[in-house]
Amino acid sequence: MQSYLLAKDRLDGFVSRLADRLTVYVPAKGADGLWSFVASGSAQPPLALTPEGGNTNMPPKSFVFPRTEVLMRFDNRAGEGGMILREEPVPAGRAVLLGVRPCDAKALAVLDGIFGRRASGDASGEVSGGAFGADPYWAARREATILCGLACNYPCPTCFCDQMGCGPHHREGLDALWTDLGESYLVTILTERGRELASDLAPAAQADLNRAESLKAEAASLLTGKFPMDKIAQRGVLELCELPLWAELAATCLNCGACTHVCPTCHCFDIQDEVKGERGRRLRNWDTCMSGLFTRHASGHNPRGDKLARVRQRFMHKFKYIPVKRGEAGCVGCGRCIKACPVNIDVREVVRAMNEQAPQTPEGAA
Amino acid sequence: MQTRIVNIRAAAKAALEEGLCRVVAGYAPGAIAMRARPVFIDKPEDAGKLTWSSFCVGNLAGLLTQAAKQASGRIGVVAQGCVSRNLVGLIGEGRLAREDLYVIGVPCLGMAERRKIEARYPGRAIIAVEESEEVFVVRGKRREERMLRRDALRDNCYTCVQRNPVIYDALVAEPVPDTGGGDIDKVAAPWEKHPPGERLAAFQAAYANCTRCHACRDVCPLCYCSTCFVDESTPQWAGKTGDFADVATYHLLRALHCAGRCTDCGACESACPQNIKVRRLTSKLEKDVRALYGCQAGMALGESPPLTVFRPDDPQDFIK
Amino acid sequence: MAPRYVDLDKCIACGECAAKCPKRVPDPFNAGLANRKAAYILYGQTVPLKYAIDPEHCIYLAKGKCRACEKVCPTGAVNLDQTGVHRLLQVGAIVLAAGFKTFDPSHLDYLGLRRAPDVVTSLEYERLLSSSGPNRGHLKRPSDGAEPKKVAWIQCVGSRSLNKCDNAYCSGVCCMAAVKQALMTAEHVKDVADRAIYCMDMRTHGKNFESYYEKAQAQGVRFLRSRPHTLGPGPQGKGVRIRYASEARRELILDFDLAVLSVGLEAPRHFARLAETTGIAVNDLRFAAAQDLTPVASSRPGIYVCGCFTGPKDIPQSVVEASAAACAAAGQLVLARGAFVPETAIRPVIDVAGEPPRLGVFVCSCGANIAGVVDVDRVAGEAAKLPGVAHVENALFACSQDFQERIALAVREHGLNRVVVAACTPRTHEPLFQETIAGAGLNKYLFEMANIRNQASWVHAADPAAATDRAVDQVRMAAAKAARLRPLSEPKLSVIPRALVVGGGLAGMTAALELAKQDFTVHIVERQAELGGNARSLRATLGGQDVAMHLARLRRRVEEEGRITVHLGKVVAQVEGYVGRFATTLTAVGGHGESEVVEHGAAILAVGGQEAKPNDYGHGKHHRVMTHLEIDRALRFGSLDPYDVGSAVFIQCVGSREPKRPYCSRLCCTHTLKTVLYLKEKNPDLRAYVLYRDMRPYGERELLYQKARELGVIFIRFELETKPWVVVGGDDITVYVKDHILGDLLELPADILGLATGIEPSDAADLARMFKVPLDADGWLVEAHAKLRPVDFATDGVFMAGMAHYPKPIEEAVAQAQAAAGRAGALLAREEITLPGLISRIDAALCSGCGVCLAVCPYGAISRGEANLAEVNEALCKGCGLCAACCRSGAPSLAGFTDADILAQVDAMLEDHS
Amino acid sequence: MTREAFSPRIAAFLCSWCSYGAADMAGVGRMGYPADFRVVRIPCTGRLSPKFILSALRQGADGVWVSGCHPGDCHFISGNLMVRRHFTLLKNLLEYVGVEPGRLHFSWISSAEADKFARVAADVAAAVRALGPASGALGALIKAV
Repeated sequence: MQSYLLAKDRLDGFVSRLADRLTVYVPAKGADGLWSFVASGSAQPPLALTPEGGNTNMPPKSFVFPRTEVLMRFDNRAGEGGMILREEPVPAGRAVLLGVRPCDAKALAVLDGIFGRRASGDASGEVSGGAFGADPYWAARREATILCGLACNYPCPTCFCDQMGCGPHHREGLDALWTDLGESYLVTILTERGRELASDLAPAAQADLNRAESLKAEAASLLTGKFPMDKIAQRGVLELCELPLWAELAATCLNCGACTHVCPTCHCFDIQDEVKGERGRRLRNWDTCMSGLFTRHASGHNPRGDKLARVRQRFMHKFKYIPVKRGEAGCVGCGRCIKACPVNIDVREVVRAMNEQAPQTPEGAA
Repeated sequence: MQTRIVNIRAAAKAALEEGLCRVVAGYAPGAIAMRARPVFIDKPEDAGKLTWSSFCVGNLAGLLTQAAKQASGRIGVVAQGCVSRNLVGLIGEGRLAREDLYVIGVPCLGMAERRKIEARYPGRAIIAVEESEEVFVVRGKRREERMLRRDALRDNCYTCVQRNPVIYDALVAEPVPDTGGGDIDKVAAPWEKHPPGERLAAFQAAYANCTRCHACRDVCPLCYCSTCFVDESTPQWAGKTGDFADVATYHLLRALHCAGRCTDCGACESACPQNIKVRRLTSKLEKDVRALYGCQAGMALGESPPLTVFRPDDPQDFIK
Repeated sequence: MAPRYVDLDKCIACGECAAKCPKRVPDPFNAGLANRKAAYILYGQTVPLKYAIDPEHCIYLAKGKCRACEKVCPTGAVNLDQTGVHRLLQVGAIVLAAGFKTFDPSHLDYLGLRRAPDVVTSLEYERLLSSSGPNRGHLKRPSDGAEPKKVAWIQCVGSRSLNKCDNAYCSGVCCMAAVKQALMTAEHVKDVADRAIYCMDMRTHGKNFESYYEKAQAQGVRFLRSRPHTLGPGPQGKGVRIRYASEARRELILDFDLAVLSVGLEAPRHFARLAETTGIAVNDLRFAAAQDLTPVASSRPGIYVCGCFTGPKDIPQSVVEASAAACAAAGQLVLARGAFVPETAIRPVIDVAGEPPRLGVFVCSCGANIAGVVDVDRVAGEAAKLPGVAHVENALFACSQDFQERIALAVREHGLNRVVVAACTPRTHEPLFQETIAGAGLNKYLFEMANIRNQASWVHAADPAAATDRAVDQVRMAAAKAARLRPLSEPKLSVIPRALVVGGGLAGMTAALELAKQDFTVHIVERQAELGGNARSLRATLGGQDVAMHLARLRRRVEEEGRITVHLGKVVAQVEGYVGRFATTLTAVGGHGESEVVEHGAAILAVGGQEAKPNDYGHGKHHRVMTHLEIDRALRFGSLDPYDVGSAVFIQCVGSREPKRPYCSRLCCTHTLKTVLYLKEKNPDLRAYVLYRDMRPYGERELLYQKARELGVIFIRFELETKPWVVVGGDDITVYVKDHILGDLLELPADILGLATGIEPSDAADLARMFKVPLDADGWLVEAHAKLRPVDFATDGVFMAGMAHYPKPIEEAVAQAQAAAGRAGALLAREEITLPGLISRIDAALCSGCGVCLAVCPYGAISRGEANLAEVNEALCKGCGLCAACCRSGAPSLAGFTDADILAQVDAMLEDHS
Repeated sequence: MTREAFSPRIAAFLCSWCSYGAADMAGVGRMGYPADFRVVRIPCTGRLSPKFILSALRQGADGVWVSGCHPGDCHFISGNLMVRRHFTLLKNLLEYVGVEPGRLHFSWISSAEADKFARVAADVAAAVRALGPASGALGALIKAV
């Protein structure tokens, strides 16, 4: 593992040189006051990779798993026997995202486990993760996206990454991790393809590495809101499902999709064909378990027919079902849903209750 | 503000004790700064859970229909001006019955826009915000700042025309001046100022970040359709994508569906995780309905919504 | 029957005959302002839309050469050898509705009609304004085609005149027509400079007329109280110069761009012959004679008369009389009712449920009408490619009898379950093709038309390729919709052959008796303890018939009539059900005692109105300050002796035409005239004064006005701003009024002061709510259409009669009662009602119970049902689709026009675009 | 596509009782007008959901024309008056977000007014032609497939 140093006043030059070879996205503040990843050319210099409030408003998930993705097109205008099915080409060229927070990178690593990922640089390479092999759309975009992380020195009050197998300086899923040392960034290369991002940087000194280590420890110490989760694993699915907390949540949950849309690990989707006359396209759109439509059958029956079942699903999925299958939580502790929820449902309180709440007393019992 | 909290708790406690209602919908403190969360209490001793702040930016009227179905008997609700107007609207639409409601009315000082406060102190984590009638005290780590209420008000609260509840069974503070001080006509329908050729671009830019989470719809007390038009599948005429054509269809028709019913409560904007100024569409309709038909939603019980009636001499200059 | 020279069965109204006809003749429909051909249709909306040959002008019929139309007719419909036929019809009753003609003022030199080109009659002006008129709605004056900015109307041309013509009566409709034309002129002329109506009185006495008059005044229409004595051409022979005497007794000259002569209505000469042939009497005014208490009965039993045949009247009153005449005839024919109703055969129906669509598309050439422009082969070829299309066929004439058999055959041979015909317009031809597919066993609603003639080939002849593109698209749209169509049923609803009449006044009793005559049972519910209503106070009708005697006769007949049950002292407490099947609960006034439920199929609301009580002019302070009814009662019961009265003063419009009661009560002017004439006849020495704003004795009532003036009654006009005032001191009544001509204040001592107070409606709010019928702002019941459906409500099965609709004199109330009975009888005579298939239904899964549909439904057809969700009463739904358009969640769907149907058409029209 | 060669596709929603009849009559009178219209017959303008107009625009209609009975003449008493408010608000809203006024047209045309039908049709077509294809200025609103 090699580390380099990039002075902050050389950041703009570094990015513009990088942009000669790759499409570079950096966090920038928009006119609406929100931080998001934008192409480096459209960001106002000098670049500042650190969003106010700690992170971009939306996670970089959509670079790999777009809100709406065309899977293929079809056309029957040539008449009988002329039906054409055409694959949708994956966008050519590679992109690099600078300033990705460790939690968001970890989230993509979690999703790699679900969508599946091919070994780097080989379209027919070995698949890791993915229940049905690699999802080609995910895998292709994932392959074309280099993630350059920026460690969190000042976690937010809503952050709980450390509880979720992640942390402010966590490296999983990243190709390189940058650490803000004040006047400069410490650039730590984590993968082969991350290496090309440091080709013209000077190596870092031990003092810099030490400084980064102490920042890491300091950041970790700022995360204080610990809550135990150990009992969830021991409780049965049915027991968890029957906890009173779900009814309490359902009383105020709006069943909107805000939490799922801002979530870096939510990945439910819906595939639809859009047809105009004799032609059309097949699409994959984000969907949300909060929506009744998500699970409604063609018959009209809905296995998750009420709000309670839907709000429960999101938490059970992240904190019970995924851990059972994959051995880690389906949440990375970024805290976005806490901020986004219109009725202020706090995932930390929900998890605490899943862990601790006593089962519902059967009716009639004392 | 403290008076309001104390009186809300007292009113809720009394109402539950005296059986004036079976449950009270109000707000409890949020888990983090600048948030409040809706809560239902059904025991007098829980009245202490209730609070009131300038961050009660949802709209409890929307949650009531569901609650009213579940709770037999009267249901109490803490309501400021706009929410009370929505209650009136929902009564008119047969969703609620006046006699099934116990309205704890709150003369409103206007709700705060947390993003305005955050923008004032960029890069610093806000741990708590305390407030008086005039001033917000913003606390961070090892610091404390002051901000005038009028600088932190939500846009809709600045131009509010009905801060006192229009219906109530108990009032928790002296009535306040009804208007928020701003002139709605100066700020409503902002794209009218653009030349026609630039409006679509402005519309596109404003909604560019919409991911169609539908929080604006789901927080809206008017959006109670069992199946929203965007969720219709037979036929599915409005697409499900994030393409602007679909985003635009969703927002345009939703705004139209709220026309003449919207009280400009601002919950849609407050709920949007992408900070989209949804009122740029709804304020246009509110303005037109007011200017053309002289109607403002929910101001009095028994009024017909303006799109369910007509006058023979309604303006029709555009019709050939 | 005169020959038409066109076979109605063959004519497809393609218009080729007219296009080729070489003979141009002035078009009488356009008052001669435009030309048509000798082969013609009378006007665009003629039913049936078929051509005719005008034998007076046809070159062949006149000179024996031409026959161009015959050669060009693609269907061989022209038959110039047709001859007239005599037909003998055996009937049990005759209704004469021969109408009127307008007065022709061309011989009246001083009006300048043919001397000044820009003087036109009101009928000509009507055509000039009409978008289907000679100038296609662009208002141009005849002299130079310029748009007139200053227009004058001259009222009473051929009316209220024995001097220049023999029409002493008022034509009753011209004032409103002039006001309407004045308002419409501003819609045609952007910068209208002057609109002046020269009138004697403004007679806007109908329902909502007064407010219309006020609107005109507010818009700046001038009303000049004068009868101009000379109209002539303006400078350079253009425009019109009008000379008249103003109210200030000065001669004035005004120039206008155009002048309109508001010509009156009169009986054409041939009425005399018709009357002679039919053996009915005519009156002094040369109209058919009828009595006030039997307004649609001619002098000969079994022959009924209605409309302007009996005297000038407006559209609603004509329609009322038409229904009344039909009612009277139905009463006469009751024993033979249903004798000529054909049996309908029950046909087997193919069940298409669950089948994928198999469409047959039939593309019509309409001779060369379509194929001459549209490439019908391409249309057929494109149709064949459409999804679900199983069979495509071209037709020379899709509407021909043999092609109906082709369609039926194709349905059977190809197993078609939906049919699309691309041809002319569904407005005329849909029923034919629906009948054809029904004959072939398909539900008739599995049909859709694409209009590729009227709306493609005929209008896009200049661009055949574009016309073909459009035709291809319209067929694709029709197929897209057809593929979605579902069979619909037309539910039947049995009718309870019983009527409920609410209100036992003259109108109510008349209606009940008419229904009983038609063999229906009737329940009358009357709030008061006896029948009779206002008529109990009235003395005589317009024509002098004794009201009291008539009333006594009516009451006896009602009491003796076994089919009529009378509920006195009762009111309607609750109404359930709908057309054909109402269940109405009656209770005693005040709600005491037992209630009773009457089941009935129709209801007639005849709850009347009453004379308004005056609160000024000394009423209540002096016993000789009396309202009309008080005077009538006093005269009837002898407490007022005409010989004791030395001077009588009448004040008109007491409380009427004022902001608090803005409408004109229509009958008070005539009532005053009747009373003052009665007094004057009994006591010729009586000094009588009538203080008025406009005298409105419309129609033949004008003769009373004329007679009163002849007898020396003095009429003094006042303005709303200078109302008379009354001083009551001791025994004396003194009336002061400013004479508008002399400008002097007059002092009129009065032995009696008659106050014409107008009529107020009964409080019908509860009744209206229960029967789901509307009340207007003044409290009158609102008819379904002010002109065309004057006794109906939007709500089926409920009708109205008498003064609950609007103030009216006895003869009109009787006619309306007969009309209501006629309308109700037509409903009750049916054993069952067939409901239309194209109605709305609510998908409960989508309904959230917001109530929008309930609020917008014009027919009150939607109510809250289970779980507070909306429910459509299919007996009341008319299929307008407002509910479906207004619902936010798409719960209502209108069969035949569902969201999916229409969106499928939108999809289809744009699928290859952009 | 040049303006001259541009033949717009205009969705026309015509009330069966009046304007559709006027269109038929215009045919009887051979009154020519541009062939840009594709007519959907509706039972009353009261049936016209805003979604039909939005759907047409989404799919690239260059113009939309809605025509019904004159106020007071509605076959269903008041369907046209009731939806007049909806039309007003919809038209205002669409213009507010940049749909040019010349794309959306409303008229009252009775079945007797064939001339008016042909005249308004020509006006509507001219207005839409002057604006060019919707896929230009309004492309963002059109659903791409």
